[in-house]
Amino acid sequence: MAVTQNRITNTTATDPLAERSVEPAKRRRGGATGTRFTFVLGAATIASMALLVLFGLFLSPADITQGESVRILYIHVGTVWVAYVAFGVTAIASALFLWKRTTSLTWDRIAGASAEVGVLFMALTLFAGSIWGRLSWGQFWVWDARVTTTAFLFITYVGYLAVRGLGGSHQQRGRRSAVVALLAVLEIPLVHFSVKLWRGLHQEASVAGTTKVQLENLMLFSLFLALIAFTLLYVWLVMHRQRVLAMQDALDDKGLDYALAARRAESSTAATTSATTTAATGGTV
Amino acid sequence: MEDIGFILSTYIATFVGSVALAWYYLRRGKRLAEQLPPEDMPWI
Amino acid sequence: MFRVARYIAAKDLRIELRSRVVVNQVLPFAAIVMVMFAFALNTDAIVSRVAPGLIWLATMFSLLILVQRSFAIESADGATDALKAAGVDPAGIFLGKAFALAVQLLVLEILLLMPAIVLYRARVQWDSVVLLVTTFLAATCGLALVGTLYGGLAAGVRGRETLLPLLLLPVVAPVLIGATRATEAAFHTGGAVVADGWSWLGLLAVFAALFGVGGTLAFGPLIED
Amino acid sequence: METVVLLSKAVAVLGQFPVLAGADLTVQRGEIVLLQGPNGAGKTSLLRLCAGLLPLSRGEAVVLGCDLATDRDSVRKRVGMLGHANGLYTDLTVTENVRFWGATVGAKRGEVDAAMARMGVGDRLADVPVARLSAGQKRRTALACLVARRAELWLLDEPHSGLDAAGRDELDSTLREATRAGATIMVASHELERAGALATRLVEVIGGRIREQPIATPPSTETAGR
Repeated sequence: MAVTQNRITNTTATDPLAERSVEPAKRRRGGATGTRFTFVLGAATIASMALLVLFGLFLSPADITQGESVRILYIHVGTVWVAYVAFGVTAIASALFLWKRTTSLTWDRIAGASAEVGVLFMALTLFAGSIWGRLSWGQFWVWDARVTTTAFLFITYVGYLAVRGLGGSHQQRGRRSAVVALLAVLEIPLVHFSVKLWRGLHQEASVAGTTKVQLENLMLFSLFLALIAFTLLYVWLVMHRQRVLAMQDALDDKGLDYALAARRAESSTAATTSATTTAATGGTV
Repeated sequence: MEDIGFILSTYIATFVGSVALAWYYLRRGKRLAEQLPPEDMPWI
Repeated sequence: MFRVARYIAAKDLRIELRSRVVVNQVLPFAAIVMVMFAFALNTDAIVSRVAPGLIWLATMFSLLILVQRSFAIESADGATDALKAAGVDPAGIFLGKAFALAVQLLVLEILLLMPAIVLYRARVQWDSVVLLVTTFLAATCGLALVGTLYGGLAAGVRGRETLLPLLLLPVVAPVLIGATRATEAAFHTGGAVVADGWSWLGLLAVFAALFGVGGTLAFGPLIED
Repeated sequence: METVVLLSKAVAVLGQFPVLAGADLTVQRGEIVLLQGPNGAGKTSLLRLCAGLLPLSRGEAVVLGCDLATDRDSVRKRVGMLGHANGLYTDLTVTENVRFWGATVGAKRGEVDAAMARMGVGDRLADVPVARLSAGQKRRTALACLVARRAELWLLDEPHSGLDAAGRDELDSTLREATRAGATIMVASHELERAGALATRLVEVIGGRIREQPIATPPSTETAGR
């Protein structure tokens, strides 16, 4: 790009590169991708997270059977909830992108943003879940159907993000990744069902049965708090990511304008020498 | 109370992970905004 | 669509007959993998206990190679472009290539079963032959359909060798589980009985049907540029 | 006269690079248009765009009455494209290849045999695997596949490369015959002497755009006077 830019700036005055000197966006609260709404949302997220720490770690009581480790539950349930919501949103947005009447790259970007946030929360879920498993079952990992399906979801969406990063035009990226996201919707129930059937035949009781938690009012409240806090965080992250992706795409399109100008300049400089070019290529026969 | 390390580690990992992602998005947004005119950012 | 599928499948199988890549290269590979499993697991009792799983694991690794090969044929001399330029129905390409792949896989599996019976001391009773045959058919169809679907996506992109396993292996996990359990039932390993196998066969059939329909619809948008 | 190709400010992108930067071109039925220009000028991309292989990013493109922006699929069946690669399966024989590509458009046995005879790969080479052919023989086979496909618009990228004198003559007479039968042809070639004699029109592609060249002085005389 740098080379072509130099070449352009000294050709004509009407090329789009003249618009290149863009006024930087006015410095506002919440950065370039923030609005008043996301600022309020972010503040609410931070406040509810602080409340969650307060209630989850200090105010809520320990469980009778689980002891202190029940406090992990708030994190674990919150993150897994967000991860599943995120992948659901990815699937719906992908379907809307593929459907001719609602197709828009915005849906594709929402799908991508949501999957990215979902993958992070899925990783956190697996981490918190295995710690919880260590404390309540004595194992970091059990071959429970739900646990295994979660791990597969994680890997599947890592693959989805890899497909998004393959390159090509925006439309191509959107079509490819939307199809992969919908195939994941096909795949996950099959994985879950097969793992469930597998464990069901080989192990009498699922380990999940031994982790019954009697939830007191204050614990229930903390759990709800966790769901709210993580949902707010999810919305904030996806909104910002979606805007960053939109800017990235817009920048790619701008890059095309500059590249077009450069390409056209190639033809206008070559015009004067075209006669000699013809003779030269003719001579090589 | 020997589980306190385990419990705290899940909280810390979750918050560090979320903040890292949020910070990355904001920084990336700021950098891109410098190269784009305001009409490409309809949410402003 | 089926006319297209027929000539695509005929073309792929004819190329395989001429080049014999499956018999000369993939089969030895799968066989050596099975021997390596035995080295890693060491004890005879364990090996014969896990024999069904090892057969299907070896099949899955071979599937990755066969899928790569199936799409390397197309991209070697620009035939992918030529197929697109000829406006050949993508659904037909998908079904044709999947069928050819299924035939090659099936041959491979049958040839793998013999060393497995010798090496891992698996026993096949006559009452389980029906279950064994149907399991192999259903599992192979599922594997070939999914393999072709993701192979088409990965074909022609950079890093396809690494992308394909990442996408494909999580998806075929149900086939690995289902086919292994059904084969265990057929071999009577670990006290399994033939009756256990039929529910797994159902899973394999559902898998093949879902990805058959899904792939036929999805293959076009997936390979479009 | 019927317009076969109509491009207006057509832009096509490969990766992030605009291979076509606003190309304008009109081609009528029955024309043989020669595209010339330096390497990387966009000749191949222009042909691929017309074949429906390259997505149109901006501008308009109508080929054989189909709008390429919305409907690339229906163009493809009616267009024959020969790129740098031959698109042959090297493990199959000549006959099997031509039959396969003929089958994609439902060509009959007789048409396939005629196409092979036309390009001189009919009898002696018919059952030889393509892997054992020379580069020129492969090119002939690829052209036979194209002939068997009976396209309405032929897009040829360096079709003469690798062909011997006899092959070039066969190609040229095949192309002339095709245009008499109602086909339209666009050829990208560096071999001006050969292609220039064939072409009814000369077009220069530079920097992803198109410039008309007067055909009044055929390049063949130019080289002859040198």
